[in-house]
Amino acid sequence: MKHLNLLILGGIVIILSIIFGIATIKVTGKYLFKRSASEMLTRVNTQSQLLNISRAKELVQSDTVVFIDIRTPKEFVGYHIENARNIPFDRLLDDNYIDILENDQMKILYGTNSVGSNAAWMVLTQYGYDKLYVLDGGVQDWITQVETSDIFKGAYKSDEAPLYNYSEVMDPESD
Amino acid sequence: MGPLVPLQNISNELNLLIAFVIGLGFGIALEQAGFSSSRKLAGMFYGYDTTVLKVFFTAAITAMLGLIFLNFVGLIDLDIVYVNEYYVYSAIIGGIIMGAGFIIGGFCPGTSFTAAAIGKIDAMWFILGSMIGIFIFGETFVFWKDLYMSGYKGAIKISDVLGIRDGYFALLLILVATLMFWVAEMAEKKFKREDITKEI
Amino acid sequence: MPDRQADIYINMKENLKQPKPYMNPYLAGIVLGFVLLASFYLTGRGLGASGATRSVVIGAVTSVTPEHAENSGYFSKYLGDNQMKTWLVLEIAGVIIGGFLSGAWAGRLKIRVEHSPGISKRKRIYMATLGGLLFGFGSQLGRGCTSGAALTGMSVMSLAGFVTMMAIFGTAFALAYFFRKNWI
Amino acid sequence: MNTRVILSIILISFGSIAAILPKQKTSSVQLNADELLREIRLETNLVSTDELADLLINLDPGIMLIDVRDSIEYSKYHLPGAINIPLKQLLDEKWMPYIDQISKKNIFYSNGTTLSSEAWILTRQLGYQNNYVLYGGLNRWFETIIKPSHPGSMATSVEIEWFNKRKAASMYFTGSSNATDLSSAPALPPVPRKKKKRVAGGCS
Repeated sequence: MKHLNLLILGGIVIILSIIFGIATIKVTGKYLFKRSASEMLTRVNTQSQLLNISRAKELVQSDTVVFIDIRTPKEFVGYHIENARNIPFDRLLDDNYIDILENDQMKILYGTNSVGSNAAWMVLTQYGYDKLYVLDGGVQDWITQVETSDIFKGAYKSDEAPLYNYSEVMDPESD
Repeated sequence: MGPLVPLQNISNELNLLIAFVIGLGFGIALEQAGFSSSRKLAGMFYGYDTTVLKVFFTAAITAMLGLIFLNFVGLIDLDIVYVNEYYVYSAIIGGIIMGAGFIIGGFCPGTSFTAAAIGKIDAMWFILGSMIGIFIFGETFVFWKDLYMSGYKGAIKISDVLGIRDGYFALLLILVATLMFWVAEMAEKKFKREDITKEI
Repeated sequence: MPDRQADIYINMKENLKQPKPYMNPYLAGIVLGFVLLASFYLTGRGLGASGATRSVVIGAVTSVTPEHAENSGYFSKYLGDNQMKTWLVLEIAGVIIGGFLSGAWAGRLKIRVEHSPGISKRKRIYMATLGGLLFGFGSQLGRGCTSGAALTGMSVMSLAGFVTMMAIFGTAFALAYFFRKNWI
Repeated sequence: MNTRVILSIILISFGSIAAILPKQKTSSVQLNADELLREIRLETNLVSTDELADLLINLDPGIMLIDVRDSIEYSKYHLPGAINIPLKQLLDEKWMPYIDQISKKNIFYSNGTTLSSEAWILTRQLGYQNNYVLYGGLNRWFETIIKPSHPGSMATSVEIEWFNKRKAASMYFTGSSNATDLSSAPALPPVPRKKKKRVAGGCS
């Protein structure tokens, strides 16, 4: 019995050694960031990546602009902006799409709203891609602003626009 | 890159299956170690059987080293692994109450389940008792709430407190543990009780 | 020679009745450590036990008086869709089946109350219930029991794990003298 | 040799290897675009307004609200107990003890989700953790918690329940007595600039 224990112990040690052996084969880093956080912060502060819908509408027919839909393929099939290409958000960095992203054209990312596409913009810019823009408001606002007839057109509101006068709601007696 | 469940989008059903399989391993390890016997567990505190100490520290050290190596290989992201949050007073007072429960009841929750599985009636009563204990805690939570929440220190690691690297701390713990194993085996010889060790 | 053969035969019969010996504690510790490591690698969390008991308690309370569970400051924190389908409950189901299989393999299955000759069965059961009560209470206050807080906490080098572990074993050692009749 | 001696030798040698292994790579080095993308997709960084309401009502000591809007907007209105770190100054040295720390769960918020998630991505790129984003920001906070709208007569019992819960929370936050002592200026976090952990699940 004692010898059996020693045998098992030895086996475990060998397994651990093999694991340690693999440890020395270091996986080289892929997808490393190419822009630093402070560089990103200056870009974020200008908010110049946000493209409003009326500007984007003018660019739809242009050959030098490509729209990138980051929603799921199912949503893409359901509705998408004319001539848009589909790159689902979780596969942004796939090799299949490199040709679209590395292209020198102006690229406009859009999603359901601008939150997801803005995140996509940040990841791709950190990773080193250029000439990327975000459609402010996303498909939701695109439909109300562009596709629907004039009667349904709502006033455009950016994601960061306050919907309420917060302090007044909290303290109605103040004025 | 692990841990797999939070990082690789594993479905809930598979996660529960993993839970079951890990539980199987846990149960077999506990039973094989002899933790299904309350007298073997309590032997720790009288020196006649120090299995608890040996198993407990060997397991913790094995897992600790395993985590360090897996992290080095890049197989596991230690920042996602759960680290218990430290609430000073509830940890100490809870620990003291559990210690009293351990010496009186002779089990801890995990071992009571394996003991009940092989037909120990006292273990079944222990489980019933712990259910009552949890129920009492839940019902009287208003009285303990302040204590439960006080002294929050965050999910803090002992190596951070000591200001040393994880690896150094692991080595330190191993040295302490080997010393304790040696003392434990001496104690087992000194306090040996044939009559008890044959029964359990 | 025949005598010796008979001896061996008798020994074999004895061996069949005797349960198999326990695993070497160090080896058992390594096996347990690997189970724990597998749990970390697969799920990012360690092992636990008292959480499953709590799920059962909450499930019971909810089925009797749902409003009460909802209003309870503590139980309401853990109310989910199905208390019996949580990670820890499944894990403990595995523990019970694993313990049973291992006990069956080693020939340790036997319905009995294990107690020292110093105390009666009845007293042992009282003690076990009282111990369980304290352990259940303490595990909720201390956010985990020996497996969840102490063992798992130690292997991720959590300060909370070490403090809980030392509090448990320190108290048990300190009180050992008063309960020696129960165990020796 | 007995098992203990062998085990001791093995453990000590492995321990020595563990001790001489290079310092574990911090996430700032390890994190790459692929992993960041996955974290965003899994949405583990999002905190819903209902979760936040629960945390605030329970006076959870483990959270720190960070308003990333500019100081004018902050001075007009901010959530109880929130501190102001305008996004423009996010990476200033003086804010490091707040955004790179181990003791509290930071929740970034702005009017919507854009600015706060930008702040989160920037801190995550640097490898800091313990930071979260209030999904929907103040707009959603007011929509769901402060001025919850009744789900209507066709609502299911679950929806009604949600509404009642939110209504109760709304009473709590608009009641003047609580608002004053909650909004006192929070102190600096006690443990600055250390690596910290993300919670993945409890075992208690």
